[in-house]
Amino acid sequence: MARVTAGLATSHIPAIGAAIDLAKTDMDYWRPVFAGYDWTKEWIAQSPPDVVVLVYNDHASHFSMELIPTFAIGCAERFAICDEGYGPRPVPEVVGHPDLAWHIAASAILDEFDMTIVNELTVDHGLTVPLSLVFGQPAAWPVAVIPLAVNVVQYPPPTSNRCFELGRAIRRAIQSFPEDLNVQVWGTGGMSHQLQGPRAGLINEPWDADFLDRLVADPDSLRTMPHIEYLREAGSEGIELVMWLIMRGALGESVELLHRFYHVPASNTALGHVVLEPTKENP
Amino acid sequence: MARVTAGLATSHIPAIGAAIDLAKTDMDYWRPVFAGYDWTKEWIAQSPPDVVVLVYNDHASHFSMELIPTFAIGCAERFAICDEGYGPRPVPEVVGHPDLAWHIAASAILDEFDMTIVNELTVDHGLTVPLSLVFGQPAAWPVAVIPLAVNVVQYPPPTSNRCFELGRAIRRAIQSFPEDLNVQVWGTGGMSHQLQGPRAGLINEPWDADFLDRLVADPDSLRTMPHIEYLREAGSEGIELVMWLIMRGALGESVELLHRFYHVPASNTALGHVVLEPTKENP
Amino acid sequence: MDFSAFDDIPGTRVFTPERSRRGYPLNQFCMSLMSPANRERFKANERLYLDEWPMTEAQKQAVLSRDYNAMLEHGGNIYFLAKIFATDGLSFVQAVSTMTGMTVEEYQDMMLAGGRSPVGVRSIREGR
Amino acid sequence: MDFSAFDDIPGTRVFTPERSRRGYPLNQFCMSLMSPANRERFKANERLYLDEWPMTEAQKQAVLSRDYNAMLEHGGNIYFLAKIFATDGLSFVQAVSTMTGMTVEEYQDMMLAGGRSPVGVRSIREGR
Ligand SMILES: [Fe+3]
Ligand SMILES: [Fe+3]
Repeated sequence: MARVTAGLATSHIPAIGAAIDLAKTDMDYWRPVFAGYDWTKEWIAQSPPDVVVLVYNDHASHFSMELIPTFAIGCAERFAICDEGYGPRPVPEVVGHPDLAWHIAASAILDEFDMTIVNELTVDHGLTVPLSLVFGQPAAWPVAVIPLAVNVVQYPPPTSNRCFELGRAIRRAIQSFPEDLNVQVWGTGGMSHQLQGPRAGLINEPWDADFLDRLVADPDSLRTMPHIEYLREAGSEGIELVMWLIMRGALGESVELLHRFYHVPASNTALGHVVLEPTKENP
Repeated sequence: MARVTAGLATSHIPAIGAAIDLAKTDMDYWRPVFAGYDWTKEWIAQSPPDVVVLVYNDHASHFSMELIPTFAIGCAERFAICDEGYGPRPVPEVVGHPDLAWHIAASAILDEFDMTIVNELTVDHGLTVPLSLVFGQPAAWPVAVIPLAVNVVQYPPPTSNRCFELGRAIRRAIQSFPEDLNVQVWGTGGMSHQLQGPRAGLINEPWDADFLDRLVADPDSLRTMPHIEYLREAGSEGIELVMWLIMRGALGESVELLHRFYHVPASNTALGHVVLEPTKENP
Repeated sequence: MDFSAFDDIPGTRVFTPERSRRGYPLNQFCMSLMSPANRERFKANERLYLDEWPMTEAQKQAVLSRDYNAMLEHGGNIYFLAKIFATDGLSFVQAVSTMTGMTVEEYQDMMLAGGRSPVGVRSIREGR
Repeated sequence: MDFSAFDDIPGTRVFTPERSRRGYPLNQFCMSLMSPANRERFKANERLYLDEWPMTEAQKQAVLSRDYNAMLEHGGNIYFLAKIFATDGLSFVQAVSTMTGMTVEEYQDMMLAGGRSPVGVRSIREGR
């Protein structure tokens, strides 16, 4: 039986991808950012997952205004890296896990989540930067990845509660998959940042810290967080944090915090990163 | 305030479109089919709706295996008629109602339905045949149409209960739209038919009659109808009937049956058609 | 997900994830026939056109011989396959009847008489 | 839906349905810059390229003058607009700073000092 062995959350700032790709990780500006992932790299090398369900958002890369799915799950064998305007990032293509992806898709639909199944999908920095942060620059990614793209660009995105519930549905789906697989669920995006308008550059460290506290110990209290609070407190792009709730919902009632990291600034953004493990008592 | 003034359900058999387009409606085979819509044509001429939310499925026409949304709502200004392999049907293009469509989309997402918003959409016989049956061959369709495409091609489609609940969410959305609009919701597809394999040609009149009875008087009992019962009893393509539950959910608790028609055969299919009106007591 | 319960329905292939994955190139080939230019190219040389798609030989043979049951068996879905018989100028009734072991006339007569009864073709296991 | 509550957030334009409808051609033009060939054509003659899109003159002028606040005002979304500054070879920091009335250096200094404080820019109505 497949198991959700851990959850990981991380910002997916595009400038981090550029810093890696252009070998700038040792610069004073970037060194502390990457240092925050040293623990994670060691940890994941010791118990590498077979599959990562990677919750991210597409940034007007694969999806345009033509079609906007709320939840799209990538069921293909592989996912090419898309050209966001600077040329595609020089990273390995992403290999999927169609067996588990289709299983999750079908299970979630029968569980009354209105998934969009995607068999052709290119992936942008939202998905590749987390992989780079955790796995560095391998010739091939050491895990299969199931992309789960969430709309947070076109208002309205899904509610906090809906994201949490989708996470729970993903947990049920994984736990009913017959093959013995070590599966991690990652939530990406955030933390506080605003990329637009005169208020750009907003960072709200106390709010982010509270979000992280509650994500670990009291996630139910985040279910009722209205969109406007993210927008007001964490900036217009801070709304990406709803995706962390999908990860958290997938871990069950209680978790142990293995690692927590927070750094300002990374480009325009407050970078947050946590690694969580379901406690043994979880069903 | 916008109101849901009526619900209509009808099969959307492609051969009916061909019969209309090729002026065969007076043939012995087709005459009784079209006679079943005479009442409806007169009724709708007397109180024409401003907008029809038209629930249908795309038959591998606009959507392919590349991307399969469970619920896709068409928010565009207009929708071209697609070429299903015989050339596009010679019918007017479909004019949308972006104000109401976006309102329903946003309202449903905030109501925790995971809609896919579509701004570029061509429509197939699933949407145009019902318009032809009800409105004949006008130079322009006399209503704005909001296409709501439901996946019933790739298993699994949404559950009966989920469809019913989406209908209720659409009702709430319409009732909260500030403009004074007369809105009808149509459910299409079905009734019993199977287009594939040695069992093709299956028709189950008693089952269809029971479905119609319950649709009017006891729709809650249809919420628990499992997919396998549609497939077994109404044929592999009879699963389209889940779309009728979206229409029914949009009408509120109790309805009055204004018109009911059933005919076998139309091509490979049992044709069913009802017109329903919410009763005055409905909230 | 275990969808084996559907195999209990006689003469029916439900388009499960497993079937849709197997049939992917076959069904995407069918979609290509929605463009008139592609229909012309296909009609001009079916084999040549099919060889542009990463389909199995069995899928290609099923298309070439218009064996719709075989196409279903190899992951085809009827709404995709409809693009083939539309290209051939056939109606749904004409194409569908070929899967039933009946002539078109026999099939049409069955439909005019009320269609195929569900009695006996609901469940293999339960024999009803 | 009434999204006017978002107008209470200072210096922020939420990408509501109304904005996305207004910005549709502007944003779709931006998407076209994801292809290297289109980026070259745009760079060769911006006006000519823009005239191929059903954009308003105000949208075109905003693009030509790289006035990102004006682009937002006319329905642009920052992730779409990013395709323009990527074409210009600018980073997010460089482009984003232009919307704040600061120089790039001032903006970077603000970020290094912990970013813009939310105090006073949470709500216009409540002045907090
Ligand atoms: Fe992001
Ligand atoms: Fe249909």
